[in-house]
Amino acid sequence: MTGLVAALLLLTALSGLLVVLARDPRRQVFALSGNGLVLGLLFLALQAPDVALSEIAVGTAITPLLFLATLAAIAMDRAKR
Amino acid sequence: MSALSLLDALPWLVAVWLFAVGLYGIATSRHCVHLVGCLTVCQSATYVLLLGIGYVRGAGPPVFYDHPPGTPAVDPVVQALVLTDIVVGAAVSALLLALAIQVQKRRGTLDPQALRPLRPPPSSLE
Amino acid sequence: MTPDALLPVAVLLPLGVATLLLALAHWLPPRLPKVVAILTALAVCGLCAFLARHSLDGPVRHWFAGWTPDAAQRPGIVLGIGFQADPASAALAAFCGLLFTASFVFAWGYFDTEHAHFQVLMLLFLAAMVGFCLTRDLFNLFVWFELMSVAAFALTAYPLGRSALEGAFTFTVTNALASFLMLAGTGLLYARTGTFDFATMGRAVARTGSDPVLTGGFVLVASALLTKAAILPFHLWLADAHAVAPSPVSVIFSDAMVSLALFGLAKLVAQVFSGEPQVMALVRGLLLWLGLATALVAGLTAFAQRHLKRLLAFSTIAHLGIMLTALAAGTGTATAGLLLYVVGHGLVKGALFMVAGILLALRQSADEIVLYGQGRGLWAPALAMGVGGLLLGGLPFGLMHGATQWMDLSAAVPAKAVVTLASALTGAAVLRAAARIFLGASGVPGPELQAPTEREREKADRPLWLMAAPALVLVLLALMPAGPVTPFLGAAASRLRDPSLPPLTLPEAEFGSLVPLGLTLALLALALLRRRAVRGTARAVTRAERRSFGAVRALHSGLVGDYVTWMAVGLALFALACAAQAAG
Amino acid sequence: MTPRQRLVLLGLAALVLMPAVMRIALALPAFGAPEAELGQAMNALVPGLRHVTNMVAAVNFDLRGIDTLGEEGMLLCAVTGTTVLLRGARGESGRERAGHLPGRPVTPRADATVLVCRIAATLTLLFGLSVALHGMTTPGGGFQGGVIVASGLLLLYLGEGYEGWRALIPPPVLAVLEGGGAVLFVLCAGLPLLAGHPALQNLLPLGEPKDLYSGGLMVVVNAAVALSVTGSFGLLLVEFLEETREPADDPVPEDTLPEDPLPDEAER
Repeated sequence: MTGLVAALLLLTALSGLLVVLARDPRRQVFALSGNGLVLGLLFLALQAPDVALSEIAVGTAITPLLFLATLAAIAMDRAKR
Repeated sequence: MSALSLLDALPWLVAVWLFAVGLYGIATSRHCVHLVGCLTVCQSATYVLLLGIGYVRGAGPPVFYDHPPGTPAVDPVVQALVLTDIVVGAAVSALLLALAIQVQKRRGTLDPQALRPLRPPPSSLE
Repeated sequence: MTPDALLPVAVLLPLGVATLLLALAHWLPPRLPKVVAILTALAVCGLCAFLARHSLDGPVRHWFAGWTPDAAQRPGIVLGIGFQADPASAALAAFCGLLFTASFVFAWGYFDTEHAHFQVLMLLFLAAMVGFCLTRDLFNLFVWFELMSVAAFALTAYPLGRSALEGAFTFTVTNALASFLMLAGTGLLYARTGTFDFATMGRAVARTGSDPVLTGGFVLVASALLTKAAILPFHLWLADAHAVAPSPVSVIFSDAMVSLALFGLAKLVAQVFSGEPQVMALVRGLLLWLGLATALVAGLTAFAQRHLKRLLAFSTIAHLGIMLTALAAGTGTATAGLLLYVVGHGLVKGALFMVAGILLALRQSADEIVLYGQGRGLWAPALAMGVGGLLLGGLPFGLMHGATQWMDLSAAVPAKAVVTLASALTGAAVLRAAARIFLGASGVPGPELQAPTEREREKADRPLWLMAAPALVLVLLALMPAGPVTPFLGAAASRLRDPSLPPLTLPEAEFGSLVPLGLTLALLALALLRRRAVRGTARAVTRAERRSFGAVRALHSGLVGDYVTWMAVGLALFALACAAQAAG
Repeated sequence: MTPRQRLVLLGLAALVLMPAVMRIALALPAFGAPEAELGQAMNALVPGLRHVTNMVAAVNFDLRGIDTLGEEGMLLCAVTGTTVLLRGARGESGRERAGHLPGRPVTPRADATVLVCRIAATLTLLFGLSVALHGMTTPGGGFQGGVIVASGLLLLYLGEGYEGWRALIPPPVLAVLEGGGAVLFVLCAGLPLLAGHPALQNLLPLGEPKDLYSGGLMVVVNAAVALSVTGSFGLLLVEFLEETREPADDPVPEDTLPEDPLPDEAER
């Protein structure tokens, strides 16, 4: 196994852990975005450019954006109460 | 077991680790949105596993644009499986987030420890 | 067109209609989607029945885009995806079509929202079920499994009530986890066998024999299917989801979705894993125990419920446990019994959920204590519920009875006793609720008094006869004798394993014993004759009873964190069973 | 269960599962040396049979096209469910009138913002289109391209504001894209049946490898997926952003997006 793949695998393990440990959802969004980026790089190293493109578009852009919008909607509802 | 075989098993162990960590997060989460984030971690475990299964040492991507057909390439099947699943996974996360927004509007809380269907919240007990 | 060419139409038709409705929803008159949905479900039902009839002469196969197994011209390499209709699979797909038709009729007017969203979701749900029945490719099975799940998630949350949202959240999280497990298991099996096609994979598995990767793959796929089929300890999500989903959707959930998962497992075991000794040992051992435990726990819990839909949901879990025991037995007769039981139970449960829906619409509650005596005059639902309860409790008549006889043939005596007790408990629970609601029969409530419940209602904008007619039709179908379908079931049971096997000769169904029915009626009497505990001993008994039911209730806490923890425990159980096999 | 009991149970389960996981991990084919031959057989056969260079696209749109159709169905379900959930509470009609509430303050946007958003949106749309179109030859395709185009639509929304955006893209357009793409896919699967061929049979001329048009029917399926994914993700993003827009006051979505002053410390 090449060192690059091993390093990215370990980095993925770490960034997944960070997503779980970021208990404040607003901070978690950034961890999630980072996790998506790391996964995308890992997929690139695993010779899967199609999957990497998909993961980077979805994992680093769309999903975190949906999370942010959700948190904003929740904050608005809390402000009303 | 030798250190070498453990290194060969690294992707599988990382996949298990991601699933276990995500499960731990779901079990202990105190915020529904955080819980959805943990669920995506569990899902990424399956991607790592599948792409690891298809990886061939020293081979290129299964796209024969720059290399002619016949050059060693990794398994395209697992990549196709993962590719579609990523898109669907995002849509399911969106569904869960929409549920979370509505739960917040109806209940005013997003603590999974307080969400129990058919059991009225303590305040409204007769 | 030949049957081979019609095979994909069974899936493409509902998919196409659903997508067309979605694209045109903005301009369609509101009634049209409803009519189209009913017609589509009927067409799927007829088409699958036709396929089932034809598959008696030999399996009907279709290879998508013409990628037949010899397209690669290498043995063991299947490039494409195949559909295959054996009699059992096609008949179950037809059964799904029938249930969807009934449910669409029942829901007429209930979902008068704009844009036909309900019909779109339901038709995609139907396409997923038919695809799940007909495919012979493991990853394709996963795709339909996941499509079923996603459609179910969306439909559960449809009423947007507090409980519906919370139930849908729990449902989505647990079942999404299950689908990850299934994907991982599929990956493991692919890593070892290099194929997704059932038959090819079965040959590869038989060549390999016992192997940790194969066993691991099986455990992951099985635990996903057992989660969907609500088997202890993966079952916890079901009661919450089925109780809160809109009644027409609960009908589909309880009748078809969950038992289809069990059917999928039976098919996988028969076609893929029958050559793997360790997996077969797991099936015969652990799955039997899990089935019995599920039947007993869920039967007891059903007896201690007051919310009608929740009661029915637990009864579904109990009957799924019973079906799992037949799957674990694995003999041809037991498989025939399992197939018939899926249909018989589905018909009864569908009718009962419709009755619950009628009460929610007309009497604004689904709580048997709130509804006490409120159902007087509603004779049609009363009839459906009474007969349904008797059928669940072991009335020696009808489809479920025939199925039980075949399943019993290969069961040990203790297992039979547990199964009888569980079905009697569920039958008695339904009859007790019916007696309270429709007859105003008295009796002090026992442990059910403390069960979860909620004030809720469903829209009452359709006439009683329109809601009651499908329920009565389903009950009538369930009352049919098993005799005429016996030869078909013999062929279905043997060809589920291998399409080239000759049909099985099943013993004629006979008038069985009255013991199960007697037990049901005894339990019913116990519930209805209960009086307030005055004396010391009676109080002590009541207290002990409440405490023990309290433990069961604590297990079904409704908290998503608990549920995923129990899923992990379920996986650990499989690991323990494997280790025990290796040691013993 | 108390959280503590839950952790104990989870830990016990993990302890029991650990040896089983290790056995499976060591029994699996070593990383980088897979045993499964299916993928290699495809790499060897498909370029010649289908005249495409991207094997992943070939698997998705031809060899295992029916899987992709199922996944498409899932996407539609999830998006429809989300729409029901979010609109159900907001009310569909209210949403459509929201842009014309009388007496609503219209916050003028800085010209620079609008310009930057317009340029970025155009570039993103073009990039997405290119990714989608070159799916048969280079990494990319309908799924990725669709997602990128949808985020381009989002940039338009941020730049133009709600009313401008609605003028560009009336409400049913995204739903029609979503459903229409899927209908096209179903037609690709179903029409060959009428001609007496298997479903999804690739009957169109295959074209030359490395050409924009290569792979025959795959090009159509790819376009169908691109349309459907664009519509689905466009709808998702818009519905979520609608949630963050106060109908009564400030209509500018990006003001409410990044900062939400109420984190949940209060609850813990």
